[in-house]
Amino acid sequence: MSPALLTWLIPLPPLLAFFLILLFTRRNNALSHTVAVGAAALSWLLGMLVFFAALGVEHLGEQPFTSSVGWLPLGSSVFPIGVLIDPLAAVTLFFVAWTVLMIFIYSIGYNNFGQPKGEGDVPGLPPHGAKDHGHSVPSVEPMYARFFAFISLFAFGMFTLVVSDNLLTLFVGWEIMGLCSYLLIGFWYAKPSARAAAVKAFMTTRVGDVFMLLGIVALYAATGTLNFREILHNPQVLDALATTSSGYFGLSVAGLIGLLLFIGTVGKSAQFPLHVWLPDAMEGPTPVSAMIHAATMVSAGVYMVIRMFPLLSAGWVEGGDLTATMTVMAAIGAFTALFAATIAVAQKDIKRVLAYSTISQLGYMIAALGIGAYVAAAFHLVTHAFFKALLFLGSGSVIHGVEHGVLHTGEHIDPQDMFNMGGLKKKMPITFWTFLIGGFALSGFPLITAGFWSKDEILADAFGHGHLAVFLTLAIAALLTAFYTMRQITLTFLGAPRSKAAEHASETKPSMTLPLVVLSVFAVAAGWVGIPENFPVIGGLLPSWFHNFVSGTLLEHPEAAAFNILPLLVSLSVALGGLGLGYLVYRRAGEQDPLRSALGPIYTLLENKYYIDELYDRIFVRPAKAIAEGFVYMFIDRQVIDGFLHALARAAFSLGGIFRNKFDAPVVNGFGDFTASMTQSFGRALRKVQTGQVQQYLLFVALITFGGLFYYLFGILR
Amino acid sequence: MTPIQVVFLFTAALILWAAFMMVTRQNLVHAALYLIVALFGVAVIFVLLEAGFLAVIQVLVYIGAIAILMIFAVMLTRGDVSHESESVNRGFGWAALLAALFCFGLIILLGQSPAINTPAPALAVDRDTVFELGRALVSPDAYVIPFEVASVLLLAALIGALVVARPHIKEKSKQR
Amino acid sequence: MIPLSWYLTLAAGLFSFGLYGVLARKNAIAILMGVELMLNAVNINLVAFWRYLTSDSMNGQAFAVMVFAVAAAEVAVGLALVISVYRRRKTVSADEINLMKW
Amino acid sequence: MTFWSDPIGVIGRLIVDLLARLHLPPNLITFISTLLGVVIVASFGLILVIFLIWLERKVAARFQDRLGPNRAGPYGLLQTFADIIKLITKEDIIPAKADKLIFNIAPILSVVAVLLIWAVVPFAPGWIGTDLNVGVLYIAAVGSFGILSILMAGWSSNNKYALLGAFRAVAQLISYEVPMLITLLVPVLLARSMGLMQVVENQSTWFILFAPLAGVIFMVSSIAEVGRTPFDLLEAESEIVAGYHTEYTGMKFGLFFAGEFLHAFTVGVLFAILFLGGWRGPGAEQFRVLGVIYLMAKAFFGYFIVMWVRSTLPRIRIDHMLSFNWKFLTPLALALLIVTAILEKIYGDTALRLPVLLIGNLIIFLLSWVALRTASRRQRRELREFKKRPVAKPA
Repeated sequence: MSPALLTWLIPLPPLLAFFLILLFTRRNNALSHTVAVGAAALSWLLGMLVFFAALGVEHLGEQPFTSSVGWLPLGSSVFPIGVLIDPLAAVTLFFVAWTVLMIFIYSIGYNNFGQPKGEGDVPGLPPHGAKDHGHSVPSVEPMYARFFAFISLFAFGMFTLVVSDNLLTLFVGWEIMGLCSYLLIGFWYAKPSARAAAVKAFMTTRVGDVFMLLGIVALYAATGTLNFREILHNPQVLDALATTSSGYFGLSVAGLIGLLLFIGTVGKSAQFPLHVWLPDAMEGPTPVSAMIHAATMVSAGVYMVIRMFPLLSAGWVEGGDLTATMTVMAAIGAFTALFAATIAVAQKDIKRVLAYSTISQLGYMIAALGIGAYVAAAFHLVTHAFFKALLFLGSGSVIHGVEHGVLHTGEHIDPQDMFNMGGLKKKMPITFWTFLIGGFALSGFPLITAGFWSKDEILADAFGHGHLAVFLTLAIAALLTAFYTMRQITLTFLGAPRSKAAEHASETKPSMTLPLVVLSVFAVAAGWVGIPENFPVIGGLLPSWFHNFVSGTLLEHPEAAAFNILPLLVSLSVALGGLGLGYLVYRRAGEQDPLRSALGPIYTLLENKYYIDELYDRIFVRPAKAIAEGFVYMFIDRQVIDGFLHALARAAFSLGGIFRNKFDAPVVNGFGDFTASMTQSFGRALRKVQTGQVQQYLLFVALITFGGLFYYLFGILR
Repeated sequence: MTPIQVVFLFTAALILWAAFMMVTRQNLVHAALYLIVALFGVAVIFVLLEAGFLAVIQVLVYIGAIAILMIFAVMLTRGDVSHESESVNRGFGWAALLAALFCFGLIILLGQSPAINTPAPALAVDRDTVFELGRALVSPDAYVIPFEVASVLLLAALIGALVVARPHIKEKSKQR
Repeated sequence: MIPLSWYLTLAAGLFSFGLYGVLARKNAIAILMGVELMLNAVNINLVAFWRYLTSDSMNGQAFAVMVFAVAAAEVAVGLALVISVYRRRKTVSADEINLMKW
Repeated sequence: MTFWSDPIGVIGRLIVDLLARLHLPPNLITFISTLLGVVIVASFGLILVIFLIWLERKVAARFQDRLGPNRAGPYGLLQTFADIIKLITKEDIIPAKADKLIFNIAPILSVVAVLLIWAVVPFAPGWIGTDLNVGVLYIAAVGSFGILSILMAGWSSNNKYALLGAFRAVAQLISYEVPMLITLLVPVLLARSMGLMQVVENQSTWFILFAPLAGVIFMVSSIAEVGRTPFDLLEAESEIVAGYHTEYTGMKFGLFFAGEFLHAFTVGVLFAILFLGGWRGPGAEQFRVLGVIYLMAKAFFGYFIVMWVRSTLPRIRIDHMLSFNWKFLTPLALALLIVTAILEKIYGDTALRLPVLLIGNLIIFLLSWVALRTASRRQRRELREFKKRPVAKPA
């Protein structure tokens, strides 16, 4: 079977799994997760097949695997949908398949499969643990099967998005994931915070999606197609889009569309104005966080931008100055990177730290795209997916371990608060080492980790193309990244336990640690495919395969940034410096964060995330509520609409009365009664004939018939 | 006077005699048996008319099913006193008169028709009228619609008969 | 060779007997029998006409088959009616079954 | 040689010539020869009965581990003659209030009804009473005379048991005519003709191989038609003394008896003709006597099956009898007919015909089997629950 056809099949298994679980195997946990993981594995297998088939093709960018069918008849034409595997899609498929599979496996352990049912457990709340003869043990998730159903659907959405060859199906997958993130963040729907977070995530992303839909519509109106290759590999179209002015803010059509699409990404990938949902999304189970933040949703946003890069950057020649859209992207990306990093420094919750780091890393990618570092962005997308998934799963493992301790000791502490941890290195060695690798990758530990290469490439590009502002911001952000990463590691694993729960924490099951190990391998190795040729010493060892491969996606391949020692030094220094600083500061941290005293008010500011949530609450939420309550409901609905209706009713009623008395009663009824009485009298007269004797009737019939016969006879006889 | 004509006359006489007996007998079972005789005679007539298929169907449907059912019904309704009492109703004189009129009227009328003297064309020896009839009954340019309608009619009659003759639900529940 | 008129005469006679039976007999079943006779008379005519006038096509026989079907249906329903009437009113004589009168 | 290939034909021609010498009109000659044929066939059947009765007794005895008739003549062959003599010498009683005419006609009709069937039985190539092109229908039609005779007997003898027997008979025979007719159509479909001669001629491979299920249904329903055990409700000794022939004595009873036996054997013959290839067999084309022998052998095989069933199965309850027919046999036969028609239409002239039809039959069989099993299980369960229920409900 040709790779294109195989590609069609990739998204299907999770979807089937979703329906299977929901419809049939809901009652049976083992069966459910077997189905789900099996489906994920199948998709993974297909994905790998397609990926390696793609590797085999020379100039995949020119001849990608495509296949499409006519789907939606649009009067004159038919809207085709199909699959497209070009280098970008291939690499995305690669890491998506891997992370998804790992997360599925991880979920088994995370949801305490095989543990007894908790007495107090109710659907919609996290399992509280069960009494297992005497001491308490973790209890299985009450809605175990449902969880797998949801993440299966989620996976379906992501795969659809990755393999689709046009914006529409991409958007479909996109929205499916939006729905799933809603369902999964609100998975423990009995927790008010979870509910709120779910709604928040849905609404916030919706803002972005609306704009994105506008962008899609505009694009279709402008070009008459949504197929990637028809638009992006078609210089005439791009030029036309780039040159014609849209009439808004002096943007070109391409710029406008790009901006709209980009806003969609801002929502999905939680960039600065719309980033607020992501930290709250931590209310969901940890694998969900990993799904949403690492593998799928946020990556989806960036993936879309990368995918549409030629459109966004239409009218921009490499080395030339940026278009308005790109400037916006660069600004927002860079700002978000720094901004989120600063917040991350002051978070207590282990998962929230990662959430903000995710935001900032995504900022990196956006910024990279903004300055036209196409390959670097894609590269960072891949590496980041791996090590961030690793980190989330690791944090989940940590939380799990600590929860175990909490159950064991029975003291009531938040198992996600890093200041309740510490010294877990001995308790959970596998988690520690993998987490360490992930952390170093995130903070860009030189030479070995993947994060280093990708981040370095971004910095190098930024520097090489002379965007100094971006370069500096990102550098500082990188410093902070390294800092809070080390802070996290130190607080969590090193030093002495700060709580009895932490003392009694224990290593988690292999079903959770195995994915960690696998991902950690990628977190290191994924970087080696992207080492620039012109890097000193080890530059030549491995050819910079990634660059050549992915850059094939574009029409005119961007050449790698010229090597420059300065950004390298910078990134080296920030990474190592940040790490060292973090270690030094938090080496002996107690219950109290040493930074609090150092920074003072700024710290509280950071801790409260610049009060942005509160700000939004003031600006948007409350006014909206006020308007809804006071104006729309009290005035428009009650007064205007209802009043109108009531008036109408009264009028109709009176009119009816008039009709009834003036027309219906005298005329219609009179006629009806007359007819009735006539009929009655006739009937009274005629009923004598009805003797009820069948044969008498027959006799009449025969007589009449004979009459007819006789007529003819008469004619004959005469 | 060819033998075939003899056969015909004999059969016709048999039929009419049987019909007469049927309508005059008081004993319904006898009447039914005479009916059977008449029907059988009709079958013979069909044979004489070289409609063998119809003859067989005549025997199968009329004698095999209808007449038997008649007798069955007669036996089921045996408790009825009207078997012994007068078998004809008051208006039977009118009925007889009308019937006679009909008979003569029909004969005269038919006798007047020009086609009355056309001799029977000889059927081709190798002609399979059964096959043709089957084709006619199911070929769309002939009788497929009436055929289907007839089948629906039979189905309706079947169900209707069941519903009508079935003891009422109340009685059933009483039996339980 | 038998002339067509013989058949028609036979049919007419049979028909009249059937008519008499239908009109005169008291017993509902007897009436049904009469109906059967009439139908048979019709059949004889149909087949005779087929044989003598339109023997190249199959119309006459097809009609006869239809008549068979109708007759079967008629008997089934008729007898069912008779029996159910008998169940309720313990009689099958047609002039005692006169519920449908003024 | 020519004589041995077609003895009857030769003799027939001989007789015709002989009559022609007497200067008789040709109509009369054909009439006489036909009459002769009728007499021969009829007496063949009736004489066969004598042997059949003996055979039946012997076989039944074997089944019941007895010896059976062994006194009169070698192997008790003359036993039947003794019985006939007994029957003839018996007093012929007619009940007082009986309806004489009908009472006397009924037994004759019962035998005639069976003998009429033999008019269309193809004994060998060319040896057939009359080759009706609607032979199969004819069989069914004359079968209805048998019903009539039973009804007449039961009604005319003015005896409650007899009448009950007649009712049962009519109910059973009319019901089982339906599946029998439907299954009769299966060989007709396969042979593409309703004439029995063509059925046999087009039966180069036995139809039992094409439609075993049809064969089975035909066998069952015709056993019911004959009224043999397990379907002998019309003369259930234990319930209604002897059913419709309670009041019959002497040779009239004998006629009923003979009619039943002959009918049973006729069933065997029909089975042989419709499903076992009739007179077909090696060399039947040249030596027609062989054909007759083959036919008889197959017929006896069928008859043996009838006897086997009879001495194996007990009598079934009347409601079971009816529901078995209407709820199982008839739908099954219908389904079989439809499937056969479709498959025959599609694969009729291909080499796949045999396997496809066979497989179709098997599938239908399996489906019905499953249906039966589930139904019976449900019944059993209901029975159990019924047992659980208290017999008398407290007021």
